[in-house]
Amino acid sequence: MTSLFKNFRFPDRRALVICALLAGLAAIPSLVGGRYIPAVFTSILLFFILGALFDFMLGYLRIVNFGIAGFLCAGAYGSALSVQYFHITPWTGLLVGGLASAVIGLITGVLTLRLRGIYIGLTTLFVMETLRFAISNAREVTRGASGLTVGGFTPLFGMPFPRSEPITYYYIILALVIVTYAVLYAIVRSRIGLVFKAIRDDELGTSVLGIHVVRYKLFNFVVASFFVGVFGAFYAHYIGILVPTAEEFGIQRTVEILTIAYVGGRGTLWGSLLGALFLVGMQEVLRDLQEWRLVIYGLSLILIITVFPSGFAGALRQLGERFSSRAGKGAHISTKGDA
Amino acid sequence: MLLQVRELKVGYASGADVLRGVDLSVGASSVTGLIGANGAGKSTLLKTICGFLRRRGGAIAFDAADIGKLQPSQLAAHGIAYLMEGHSVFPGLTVEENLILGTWAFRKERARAKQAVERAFELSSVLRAKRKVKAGLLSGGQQRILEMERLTLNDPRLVILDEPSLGLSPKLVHEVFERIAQMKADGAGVLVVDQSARHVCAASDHLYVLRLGEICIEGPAASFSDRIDELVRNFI
Amino acid sequence: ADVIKIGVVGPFTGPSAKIGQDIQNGTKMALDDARAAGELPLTIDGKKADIQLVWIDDESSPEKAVKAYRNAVSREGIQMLLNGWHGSVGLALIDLAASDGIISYGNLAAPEDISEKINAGKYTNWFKGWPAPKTMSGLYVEAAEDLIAKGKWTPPTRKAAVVVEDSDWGRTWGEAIVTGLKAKGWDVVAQDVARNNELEFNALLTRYKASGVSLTAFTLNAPASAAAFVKQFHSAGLKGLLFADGLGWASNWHELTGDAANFALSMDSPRVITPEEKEWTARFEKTFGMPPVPAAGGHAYDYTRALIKGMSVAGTLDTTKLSAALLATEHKGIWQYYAFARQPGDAAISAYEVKAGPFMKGFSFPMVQYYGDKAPVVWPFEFAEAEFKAPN
Amino acid sequence: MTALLTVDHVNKSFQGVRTLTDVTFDLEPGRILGLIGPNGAGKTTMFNVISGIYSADSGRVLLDGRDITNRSPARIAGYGVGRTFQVARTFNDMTVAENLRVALVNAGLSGREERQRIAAMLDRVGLTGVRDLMVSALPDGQKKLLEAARAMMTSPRLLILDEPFGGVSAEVIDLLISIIRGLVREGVGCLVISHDIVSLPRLCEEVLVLVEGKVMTRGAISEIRNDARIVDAYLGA
Amino acid sequence: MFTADVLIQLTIDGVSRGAMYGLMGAGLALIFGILGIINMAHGELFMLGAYAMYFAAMVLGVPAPIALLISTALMFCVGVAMERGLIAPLRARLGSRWLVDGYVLTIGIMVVLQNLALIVFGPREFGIAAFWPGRQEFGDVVISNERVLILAGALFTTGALALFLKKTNLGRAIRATAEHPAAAQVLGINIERIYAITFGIGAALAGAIGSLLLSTYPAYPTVGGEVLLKAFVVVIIGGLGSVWGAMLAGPLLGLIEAYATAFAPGGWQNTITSLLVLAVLVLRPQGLFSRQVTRP
Ligand SMILES: Nc1ncnc2c1ncn2[C@@H]1O[C@H](COP(=O)(O)OP(=O)(O)OP(=O)(O)O)[C@@H](O)[C@H]1O
Ligand SMILES: Nc1ncnc2c1ncn2[C@@H]1O[C@H](COP(=O)(O)OP(=O)(O)OP(=O)(O)O)[C@@H](O)[C@H]1O
Ligand SMILES: CC(C)C[C@H](N)C(=O)O
Ligand SMILES: [Mg+2]
Ligand SMILES: [Mg+2]
Repeated sequence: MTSLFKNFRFPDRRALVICALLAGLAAIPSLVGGRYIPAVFTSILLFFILGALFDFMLGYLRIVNFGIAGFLCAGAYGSALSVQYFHITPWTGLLVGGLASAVIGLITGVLTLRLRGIYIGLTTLFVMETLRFAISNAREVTRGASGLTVGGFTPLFGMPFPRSEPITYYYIILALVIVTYAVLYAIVRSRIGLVFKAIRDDELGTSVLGIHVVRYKLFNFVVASFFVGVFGAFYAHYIGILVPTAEEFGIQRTVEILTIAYVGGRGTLWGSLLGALFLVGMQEVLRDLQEWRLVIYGLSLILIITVFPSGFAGALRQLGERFSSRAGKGAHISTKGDA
Repeated sequence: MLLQVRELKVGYASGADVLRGVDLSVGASSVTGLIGANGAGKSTLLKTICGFLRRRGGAIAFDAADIGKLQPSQLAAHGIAYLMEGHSVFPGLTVEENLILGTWAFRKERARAKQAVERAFELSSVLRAKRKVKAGLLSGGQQRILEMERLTLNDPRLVILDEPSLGLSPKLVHEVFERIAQMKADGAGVLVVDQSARHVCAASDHLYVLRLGEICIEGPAASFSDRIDELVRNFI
Repeated sequence: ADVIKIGVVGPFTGPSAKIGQDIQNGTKMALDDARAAGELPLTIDGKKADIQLVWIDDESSPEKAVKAYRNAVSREGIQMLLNGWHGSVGLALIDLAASDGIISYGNLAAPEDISEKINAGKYTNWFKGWPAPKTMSGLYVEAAEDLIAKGKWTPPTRKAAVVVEDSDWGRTWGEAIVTGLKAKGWDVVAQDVARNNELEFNALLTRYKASGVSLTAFTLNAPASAAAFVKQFHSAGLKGLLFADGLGWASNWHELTGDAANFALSMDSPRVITPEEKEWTARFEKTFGMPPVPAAGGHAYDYTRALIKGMSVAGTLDTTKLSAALLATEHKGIWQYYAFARQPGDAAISAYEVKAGPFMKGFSFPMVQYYGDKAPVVWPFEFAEAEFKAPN
Repeated sequence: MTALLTVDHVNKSFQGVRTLTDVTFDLEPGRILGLIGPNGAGKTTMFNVISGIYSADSGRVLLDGRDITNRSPARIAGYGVGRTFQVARTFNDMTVAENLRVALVNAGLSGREERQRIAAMLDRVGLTGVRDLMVSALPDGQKKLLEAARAMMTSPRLLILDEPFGGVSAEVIDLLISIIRGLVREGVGCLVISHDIVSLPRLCEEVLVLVEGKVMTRGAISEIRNDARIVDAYLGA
Repeated sequence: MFTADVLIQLTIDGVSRGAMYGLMGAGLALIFGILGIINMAHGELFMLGAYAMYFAAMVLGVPAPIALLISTALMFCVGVAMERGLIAPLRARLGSRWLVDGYVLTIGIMVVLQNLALIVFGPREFGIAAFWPGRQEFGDVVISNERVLILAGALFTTGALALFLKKTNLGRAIRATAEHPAAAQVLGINIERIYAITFGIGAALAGAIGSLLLSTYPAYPTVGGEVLLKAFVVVIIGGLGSVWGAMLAGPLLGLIEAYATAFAPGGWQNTITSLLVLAVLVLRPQGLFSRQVTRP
């Protein structure tokens, strides 16, 4: 597959903008300090990257992965349990969590290969539920609904990561997000990404060109599962308690992620950053309003999607297009852009 | 004139017009042909007449009334039938159900609707054999036949056809053009777009040639019949 | 005057919002009452100080709880935590609170894990407001045996079935009651776990019926679930006794079950028995327009009053001193008698856990029997308001 | 010389209705065979069987003597069968150039070679002017052209085209014919379904006539025009 | 232990709970099939129906059958209003590409309705003991009158819906709109109206079930989440967008649940139920009851 990456040119404009944004993100919590802002930004980054991973499947292959929280769960428990029983470090746990999730992704993928995008995604809903119920029942191992307490990250190169200092965790997730994003970005900008888009457009039309559609789908799915698992592992060591409830690892969490991906904009990866900033941020800003907060949250979802039907990213792009067409550039229609 | 199009301007992207001021008219009891190369804007013109696209300028009149703001769903009530480009059967409905829906505009007159459907089955042996089959499973040409039959059920006054012969065997192409002649004989106005310039020319009373969004040649079809090859070579 | 900011934890929105709102209302009511009684403002370090509440909405999710907690600590500057409901949220907060040096008082999170953590010796700041489930659910078995011994009920078989909800509470409750039943020679033919908020129990009940069960016990947190179970138990025509733990958390249980609840027994909440309780309940309903769930609103009220009392005794916010004062302060609340254990075994499985004990001598619930729209106490016999009625 | 494509006693039915009955024919490399027949005769079904979209009930399909019956469409394409569809299946959310790029994914070319190949193909089919246009904005005729170009991009040894002339204007038909002829000269075998009995003879001399799922005859177009059965079933009076 | 009686009892239980899943699913499938969105607010329509029923029957004292009609009609209007007011504008803006974005819109509606209900009605459960207390006994097999009522209601509604879609002009038009909106328009079908009516029917179905089930599923703000998940499952098993599929998959899911609950070892019922559903999906990937209608 190496040749598949051939057409990839790295420092293009978009990538630079993203880097700048991330650098800015790195700065804010350190400048503001305290424990609250870093905690909120940790959430923002977590939901951003989960949104981007969701979009990696949705925007490129039309797989609406309703089971994404299940992969998060696999990663979280995968890491937490191996730290507990095999005494690996949480850092290795990140990898183990990723692999645990990737294996489940692989099995799910192989089982659902023949399905169309939306079915794969919906099937994962049951993978998620099966996993959640199984964890809940295997109490001897997982402590089930009583909750598994998980230790924090161990010191690395002499740097401690006390959970009481969220900023340290913020830096961990920032690093993870940058790596993950770079990988996703490289993939979607390469030939593989092109094939993804072709499959999204017309599966049969792609396969008669000699392209093994299923392999690409599987690749996409397993890569996404792996990273979701990594962040699940991060989540486990960050939050310190795992419970297999729907709010944590079930449909509710999936809906949160899905919303961020859609509000950000499909097929853009980076759109989720805007989605997470806005939606997570708004929840915090409106905290004092109590139950009205969620009403406003819901209303703004309705509003956003009515005003910017293709998400924040779509709106920005349209703005950009209007700008460039006013500048006299090509006036033809682009119904859809890419990364 | 049944249909009159004046100075019509239409486009998709902002700033770029696909039709750049088209004039065209269709009379009752006559066949009007429209030919042109791929991308000339033929389908765009028909889509605009039928309300699927909004014009940027000009006028469309049907029976001397402005129909520029027509919704596609009002076509049938006006007595306009439209064969869309591409396939337009309802794939999951049976052939029969597809035909029944062709009578939607007069669905309240049950007897008439029923009769119209039965007549269609009498006319077409292909459809009769596939009566209870889902339309999506028909072959490409069979779907075209179904579309043609469905279209004529409510005795339209204006028939707009986008490539009716597409995918039909020569024999059936022949039948389609006979059908067009029949509609004309029944008093309808027909506007037909087709790649088969020869057939269009032979069937039409009046011919338009569209080129890059403008009508470049127009005239009684008879005046072209001997130089159709030349026409095609030069303008299409 | 200074203000002391106290963060009140609870599921104020989301699936357990009823509980959350009761906690909120109970806490507010306690503050008003304390003010009326002159207990507020407090005198802290010689200065007058009033209490201001900051709501920490956990939305039933530890992740949300952590953000809300961080917000409350960093932005609002809370100095203490009060109340709380979910075990998982309690577990997520206990470490954070410990490292921030913040005292959490009266959190109702029940898990044994919390008790164990405290026993491990690190958490002198966590005042656990609900005894571990096993301390509580064992009493059901005791009650059943008592009834049998007194000849008030003769079970046709010694077969029992237990259904619990899928939470820490449910699981540990179930384990405790099953152990208790087995110890008394019962044959526990079924031990099932229902989804949270499950409303369909007919299939389970069919199985129980076929295996000739004469004692069925459940704990279901959601009122709708508990009511559905009770009704389906009734219409399936099962014989024998029903322990309906959780039905008491539905303030309007009779509206939901009608007479299908007849004969069922609960020992899940404080009951409106004493005049103070009656007065309190009436006042709550008048103020907030809905009947309280004493297990949430009542306890939240009591713990708030107890905290105020402890703070005024301590006269300081210094964590060590305040913690010691709170541990020393005993409080006769409206609903319970509250005292925290100094060491495990002391009527609690860990230190800093509220001590279980008989009515108004510790944290305990009487057993009530539903009949018509009444639920009089039937056990312990010394507090019985009505005679136990054996189901047919 | 062995045949490039051999279709050997292929049968296919849908819900009990026979669509292909004992279809047998072969095609040598460097030859073009037209496939004609009434609507619903089973031409497209035949293509779908060859390219692995439908599985045959019985019978075999051989490519260069290798049995490819019922392999997956991607495998069959990998063996060197390129195809188009009756209704073009272009990637409408991509640009014209990207459509062609997808076809080169398996070729393992460098970025530069790839760009050259795409440019050459665009030039050959006359789509250079719209190379960066979204395909959804192309008129139907050009979509068919693009689809054919895309199929040719995979360098197939057997090219099967379903109604390549349907809805395509005269000029483009001429272009298509010359491109296909060029490929065939290089040794590619080609199977073409078309109802266009004006253009078809300009592409090939020989046709296979399929009627009601059976091969009726195979022969030169000029002979077929005089076959009464075919006139009756297909050509019309 | 598992005598014929037990099996009959379990079957009755499975079918009767499944009938309700099926109807919820049918509404969801109808909306998905025709409008192309998965209506994440479907559970909230159920919830509103339940509140409407409660207030009509218990507060206003309207007799139950009439209250049922009132709440159904009301929910039809709510559905139409929702479609016109919120969904149609989005569709108008996005044209044919709007479908996928419907999620966020309906999630927004879901969040708003859920929390408005919390604010307006409070968190408590509004429920009733039974519309029709008592039970029927056939030997050891018992079925509560409530269940008889629900089963009858579900059967009737299923039949009526099936006939409506299959045999009436409007029903055919609804199906046609799903398959080719532009062609439907050309034949004179006002698809905007069809969309609104379809959504209305879906909402009315959800509302009717919410009303009918009030005695088991009391009205409270988050009750919708429970039902949505079941409806979702049913729609998937039945084949996305297939109304018939959903109506058959409902009882199937009910049976799976009932039998799994009865036979699986304690605690593992949920795991086994979701594994079975997974198996169904893997074995019949297009959903159990959908048939192919397009071809290359
Ligand atoms: N959806 C669209 N978006 C943007 N541009 C379009 C769209 N559809 C058509 N066009 C442009 O409009 C022009 C006219 O297209 P139209 O489909 O009307 O041509 P036509 O004459 O019908 O061609 P054909 O014979 O191939 O059917 C084309 O150049 C095409 O690029
Ligand atoms: N998937 C399918 N299911 C059921 N019937 C099918 C299917 N595919 C094809 N058929 C039937 O097989 C017959 C042959 O169809 P096919 O598409 O091969 O015809 P064709 O020769 O290509 O016709 P045309 O020239 O009209 O495209 C038709 O009657 C069609 O209804
Ligand atoms: C019933 C309640 C006591 C539940 C308990 N607070 C828990 O979730 O652990
Ligand atoms: Mg056209
Ligand atoms: Mg064909």
